[in-house]
Amino acid sequence: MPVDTPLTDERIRTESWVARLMKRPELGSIAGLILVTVFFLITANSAMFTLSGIMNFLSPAAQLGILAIGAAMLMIGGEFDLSIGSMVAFAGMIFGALVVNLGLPLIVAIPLTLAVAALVGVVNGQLTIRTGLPSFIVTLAFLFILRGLTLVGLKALTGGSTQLRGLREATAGDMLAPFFSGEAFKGLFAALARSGVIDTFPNGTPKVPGIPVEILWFVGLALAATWVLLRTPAGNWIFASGGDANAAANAGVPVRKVKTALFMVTAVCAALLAIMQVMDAGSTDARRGFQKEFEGIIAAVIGGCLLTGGYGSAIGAFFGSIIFGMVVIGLTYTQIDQDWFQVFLGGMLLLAVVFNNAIRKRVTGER
Amino acid sequence: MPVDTPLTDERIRTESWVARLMKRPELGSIAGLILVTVFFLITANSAMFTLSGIMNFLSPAAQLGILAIGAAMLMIGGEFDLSIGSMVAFAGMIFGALVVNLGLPLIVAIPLTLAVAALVGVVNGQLTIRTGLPSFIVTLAFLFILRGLTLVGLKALTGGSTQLRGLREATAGDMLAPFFSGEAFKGLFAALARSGVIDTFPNGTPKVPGIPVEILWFVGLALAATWVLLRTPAGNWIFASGGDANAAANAGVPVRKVKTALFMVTAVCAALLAIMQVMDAGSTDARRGFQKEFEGIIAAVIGGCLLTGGYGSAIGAFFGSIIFGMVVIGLTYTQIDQDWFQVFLGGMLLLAVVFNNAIRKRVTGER
Amino acid sequence: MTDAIIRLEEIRKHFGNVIALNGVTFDVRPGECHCLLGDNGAGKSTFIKTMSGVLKPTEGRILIDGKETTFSGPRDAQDAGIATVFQDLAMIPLMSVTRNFFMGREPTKGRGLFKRFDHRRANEICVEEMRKMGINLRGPDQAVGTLSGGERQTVAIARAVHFGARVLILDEPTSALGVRQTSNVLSTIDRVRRQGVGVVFISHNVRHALAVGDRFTVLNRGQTLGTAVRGQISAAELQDLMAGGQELAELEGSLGGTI
Amino acid sequence: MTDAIIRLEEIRKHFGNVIALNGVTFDVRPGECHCLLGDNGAGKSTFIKTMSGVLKPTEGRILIDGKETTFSGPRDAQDAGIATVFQDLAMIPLMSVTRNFFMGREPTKGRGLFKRFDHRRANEICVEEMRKMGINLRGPDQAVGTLSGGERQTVAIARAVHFGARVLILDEPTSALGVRQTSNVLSTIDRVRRQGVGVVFISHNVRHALAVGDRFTVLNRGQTLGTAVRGQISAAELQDLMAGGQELAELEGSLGGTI
Amino acid sequence: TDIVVVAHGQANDPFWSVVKNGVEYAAQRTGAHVEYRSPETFDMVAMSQLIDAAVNQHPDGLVVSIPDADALGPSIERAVAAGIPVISINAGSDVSKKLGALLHVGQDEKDAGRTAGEKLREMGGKKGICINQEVGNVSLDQRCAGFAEGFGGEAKVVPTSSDPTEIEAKVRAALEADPAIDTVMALNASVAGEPAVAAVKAMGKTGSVNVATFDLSAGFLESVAQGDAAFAIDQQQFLQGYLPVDFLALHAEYGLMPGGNVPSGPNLITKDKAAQVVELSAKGIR
Ligand SMILES: Nc1ncnc2c1ncn2[C@@H]1O[C@H](COP(=O)(O)OP(=O)(O)OP(=O)(O)O)[C@@H](O)[C@H]1O
Ligand SMILES: Nc1ncnc2c1ncn2[C@@H]1O[C@H](COP(=O)(O)OP(=O)(O)OP(=O)(O)O)[C@@H](O)[C@H]1O
Ligand SMILES: [Mg+2]
Ligand SMILES: [Mg+2]
Repeated sequence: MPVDTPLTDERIRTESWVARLMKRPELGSIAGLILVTVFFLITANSAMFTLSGIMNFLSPAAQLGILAIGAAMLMIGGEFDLSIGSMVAFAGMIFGALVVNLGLPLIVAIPLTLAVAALVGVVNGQLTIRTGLPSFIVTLAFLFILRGLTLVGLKALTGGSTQLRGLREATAGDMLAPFFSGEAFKGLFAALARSGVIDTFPNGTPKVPGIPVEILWFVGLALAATWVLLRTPAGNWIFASGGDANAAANAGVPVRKVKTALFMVTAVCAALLAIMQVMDAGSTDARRGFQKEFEGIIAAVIGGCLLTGGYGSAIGAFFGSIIFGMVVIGLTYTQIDQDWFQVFLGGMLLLAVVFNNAIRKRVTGER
Repeated sequence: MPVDTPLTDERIRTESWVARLMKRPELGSIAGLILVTVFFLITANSAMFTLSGIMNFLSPAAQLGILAIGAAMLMIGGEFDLSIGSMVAFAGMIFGALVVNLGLPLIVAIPLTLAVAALVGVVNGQLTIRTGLPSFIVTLAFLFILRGLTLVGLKALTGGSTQLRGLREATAGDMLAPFFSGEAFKGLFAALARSGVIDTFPNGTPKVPGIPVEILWFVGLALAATWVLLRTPAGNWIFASGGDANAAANAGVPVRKVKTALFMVTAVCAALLAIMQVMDAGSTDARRGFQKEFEGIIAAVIGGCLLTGGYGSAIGAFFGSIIFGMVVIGLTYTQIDQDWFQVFLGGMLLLAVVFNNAIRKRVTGER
Repeated sequence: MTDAIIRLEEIRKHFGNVIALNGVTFDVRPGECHCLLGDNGAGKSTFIKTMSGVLKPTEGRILIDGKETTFSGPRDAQDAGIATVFQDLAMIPLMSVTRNFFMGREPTKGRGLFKRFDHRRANEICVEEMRKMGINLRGPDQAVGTLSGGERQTVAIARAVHFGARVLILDEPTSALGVRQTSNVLSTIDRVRRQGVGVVFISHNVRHALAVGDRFTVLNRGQTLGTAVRGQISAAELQDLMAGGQELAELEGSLGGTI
Repeated sequence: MTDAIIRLEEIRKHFGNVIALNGVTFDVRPGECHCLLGDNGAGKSTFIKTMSGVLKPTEGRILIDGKETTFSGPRDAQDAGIATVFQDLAMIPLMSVTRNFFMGREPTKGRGLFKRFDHRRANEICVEEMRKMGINLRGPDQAVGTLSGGERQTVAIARAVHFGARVLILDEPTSALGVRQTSNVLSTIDRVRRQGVGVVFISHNVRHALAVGDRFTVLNRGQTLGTAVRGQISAAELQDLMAGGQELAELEGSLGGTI
Repeated sequence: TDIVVVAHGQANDPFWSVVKNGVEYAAQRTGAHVEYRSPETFDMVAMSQLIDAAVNQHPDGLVVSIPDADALGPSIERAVAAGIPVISINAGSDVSKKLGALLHVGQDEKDAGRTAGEKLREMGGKKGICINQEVGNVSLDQRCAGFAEGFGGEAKVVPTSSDPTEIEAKVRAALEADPAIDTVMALNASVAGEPAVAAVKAMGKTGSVNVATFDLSAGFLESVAQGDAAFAIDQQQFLQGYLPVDFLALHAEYGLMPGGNVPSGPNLITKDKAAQVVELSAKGIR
């Protein structure tokens, strides 16, 4: 009974591979990245694109990116989390308390910190889902609450200071420490330095001792998130929940579970960043992560995520973070008067998104 | 040929007037306001609800509200403006330059300042519409750009300082000054003080010299915005543009014009606030209005505006601003330690919105 | 041919790599009901979106009263006297029925600063027009999002008819309608046509099309298959054309020929 | 009566002050096609949303295989073997056809950490099922938002049929479909029914209903008017019932009795 | 006795949390009931409203910081008119008397910056950068301006956010882009000072680039003790919290009040003194 219809279709024009690539939300943001890179290649001091210069702007970009990838997944799932910036400070405080005040080893302290963060994620998620309020307002409340609790907690832990220290000492010998702080591939870089491939200081140590671990985490997370989004059923549920929560629920997607899980992932990403920052700095204070929630969302949006949910990608957030990190740090390498920093930042952001949007439209032939 | 159908409908249950009232987006937020008031009546120093105490929290509420009403209208129209906080600083700088550096009278300086703000609004609007980018990212760029320009401008105007002073002197005798700074109904209040109806200082002047003009502007704007939204064709277009820009355009609503006009209104509201603040404070600096964009959006959302557009009200933003202003200032009147301020602020916000949401649901019988 | 109100010639429309229309010519004369028929995905909606200014054709000419025009938006088409009921209805779910009904063309009263949306009159007109279509609204301030599928479609039709000027385009207006509402819509088409308005009627239902149509144009895979005049074509022939000439599933017999 | 797969008794549903259902009783037996008919706004969609777990009834009982149950969400109903095509289709416009087709029930390959969405198989199944319904997809990764109205409806139907278990609910499935697609859907209903699945079929088209229905229940203003068995009722009677007994518009004659 | 402190720095700002600790210590010692209030960001309009709120409660004493005399003046004058004794702290030594405050406890930001600048020039600095993590905050801008004045040579402002990672990267970028830079002035020890030390260290320039900071943090002091950083400028802000409360409590009880301003700084903490201060700093007293 199935009726035969022709298999080829005269109504499809052939499409170049460039067009096909640029249609993907992952890749549109590359245009912006290229633009920004070209800009700095022209205007900035050549030190910016040496190995150490690249590491120097990739490191903050990676830290932002760890947040942005979580934020992007949540945005695709149709929700926001404005509390991730405060979560960086809060998780840092919890982690500090566990390591310094309770003296726990990392193998216990890290999972515990992440668990606490996940719990806050669950609270955010459940409140959003059960009250039906927009997540914007719910997580905004937690932006304040977590930031406030951090201050109170830090003062209680230190007996009056807003800074908790001694983390470097407390974690120094821990075998897990190299995974969360410092640089990776030190041996390789030392060898490269010896053979003269990379620059060294006068005393023979390489200028770049290795790849900062946050960059590896950043890349790893971007790949993992992309895998989940594009290659697993869970990814399909995330897109569906963000695209139309009602329709998704009607079709049998466990929307509530998906959203709660996403809130957990976002919070855990923030906590992971906190752990790395705290171990690197050796201290934490009440102002960590200030306004990082917005930078995370900015990076995700530069990377092509829609604020309305249901569309976006982790790779986009990846490039978005690099664009943002590059613009923020890059100006310091130029001759431009630093008072113009914010004008420049705003202008570059606008240019990058407009450019990548225009390119995508042109390529996909939308009108 | 028209077929007769019965005019009464057995399928409608009667509905109490409370239910009908609470269904309106304007009025849902009243529940939250009552909750917050009751909270402070119990916990705060009785000075909070004296005449001078009420003026004291209404004044920041009114200042926030002037922004929030603009932001609410724009949100109903389906867009955001994140640049209004920076616009407060920018317009303040422009106004300061006109009044102090150029010595213009208010009758010229005020329209000029508002015109500059409107122009920025047009740029925001046109960029959003023409590029098809989310207004979030476009106005975010202007958040940075305007803030940066303010810094550069102030330094240029003052020869290196980030603070411009001398506005009070420059505007002192101007006949327009009383409309934008100080208090209204001074005579009335002085008379009331003399007859002992309101409290006085030891020297006999009334504790509250009058109603701060920003409160009058606030009320006036709320009424005007409500009129426009509910009683004019333009209001219908705003709701339609925000509800579904495509459908609205297909039905013949001039969506682009509506949105551009809304961006202008929002920017002008911010500039109006800037003028009042600057004249009251007598000075302006590069950090004025910092983060006010978020407070404005918060107030609008507390007041029932949907972030997705197409739903909300100016009166809701009115009450939302009062709730927010009351919570921020209210803490000063309680015994709660400042360290807990943010926890408290977040908790109260959450409570207020959850409560008013729950009440509305209960009353309207949604499941 | 010169008496056509609107005439579209050799319209082509591409979406990226998809070719939705590949040369379609179509016209509407005053006082006729011109049915546009075709399989799913044939390009009917795309075509009438071009006609009502929502989409810009990739190629092709649009003539109004013989003069070439371009529409830069739906408002241009409306100004030229074209009223449209879109397949997706162009309704705002969060807004009330009345506000949707008058969206973009609100009746006002008062003048100057006091010029305002005349809610009372708008409500009356809206309730009245809906009653004419056989729907008795509970209240004109009910949100469109809470209406049933058919009620929503009726609002869209009533709106277009109320404001309809020279050409009325209806994209599958009867698809979600009940028996009574359908019969009302068909008789409305008939009435409107007799007033000299040109009607473009899209439907999958051959019986509906034959009941009111004067001419029948069939689209197939983005191209015109041809135009027939009323009386020259039987229901069965039309049905065959619409299905693209391919044989129908076996159940057909039991359906008695025309679905 | 005990052989009903699902039975709903005296269902009432209020939305705020609107009474949408006011005591409806309905059941579906294996291997039958039970048509639910009624005017616009009669409450058909609301009723089947109750049946598929989307809405909680304000009052009333739901029995599955004679045992009382409550659905806390659509997933519960799905687990009980109820597949539904909603009138608003429950599709995500931004997602591809395949992703929509398998939404919530993705085929996987690999295991453990490497368990993944089997895109290739999903695409194949999706294209194949659509072909069976008479739609030849350009590409399974086309976004649903760019499909035509009828193509979209076909995706929803093909999905429900593919995953359909014991009860298949179709809310106006044929409303946007072309002749060929309609005939395919009707014959699909027939085929599915013969496999012992209970089908609930909502339509405004009397001819479609009569072609496949075994029993016919008519809703009017939130209440059941009665149930008729195939053969006991003529097309004209059914049409009368559906229109709520009110006289039809004058055009009726020219439509030949049944619209 | 009720005393209210309204300051322009937030409770979670490391500097101001020490002031607040001083306030609390004085409250505990004198038995006075003291409230510390501050706006959420550097916001003069909000601060004047907080002063108004305090005046409404008619406390026995009011302590305020005055970073912007124009904006805060009317509110302070209103307090004085209401008969509330006012002491100003931290910023505003120049206008304190004029607005009717009894005395001022604090250090002039610009003077402190100048002192630091002079010291850094003495240490051989020729080209410096001033890291401003909150551009537009008038107090911070004055610190940079003072530094530029005292330093004499070229002194550029580098605006940053308050994120330590970003600050570290920006300091590195500045040093890489211009190898002639030999001096880094930070305006906040933990947020900017410590990352600046780390940046200099990562570039292998410890010793050849002098890093100094305003205010104290334990971590920075350790660097000073180890010789990785030059010095920190202490204004003993604990005193700015402690003294006014103590004075006002005594004033309320016995009508006592010192006759003049109390300069609490500036006070350079260099290598020899740093080690002693670390512990106190870690407890939020210095
Ligand atoms: N924005 C778009 N991008 C890509 N393809 C599109 C877009 N809009 C429509 N199409 C394709 O163009 C073809 C024609 O669509 P159209 O909606 O005009 O069909 P139709 O004749 O109205 O069908 P139906 O009877 O099912 O409503 C469809 O195959 C559809 O997939
Ligand atoms: N969420 C809601 N809030 C208020 N009223 C509602 C809501 N949903 C449905 N209704 C009302 O309930 C009635 C029944 O709607 P329903 O969608 O079930 O009708 P239907 O029989 O499916 O009609 P159609 O054939 O037009 O699709 C309608 O009059 C509608 O206005
Ligand atoms: Mg169509
Ligand atoms: Mg229905």
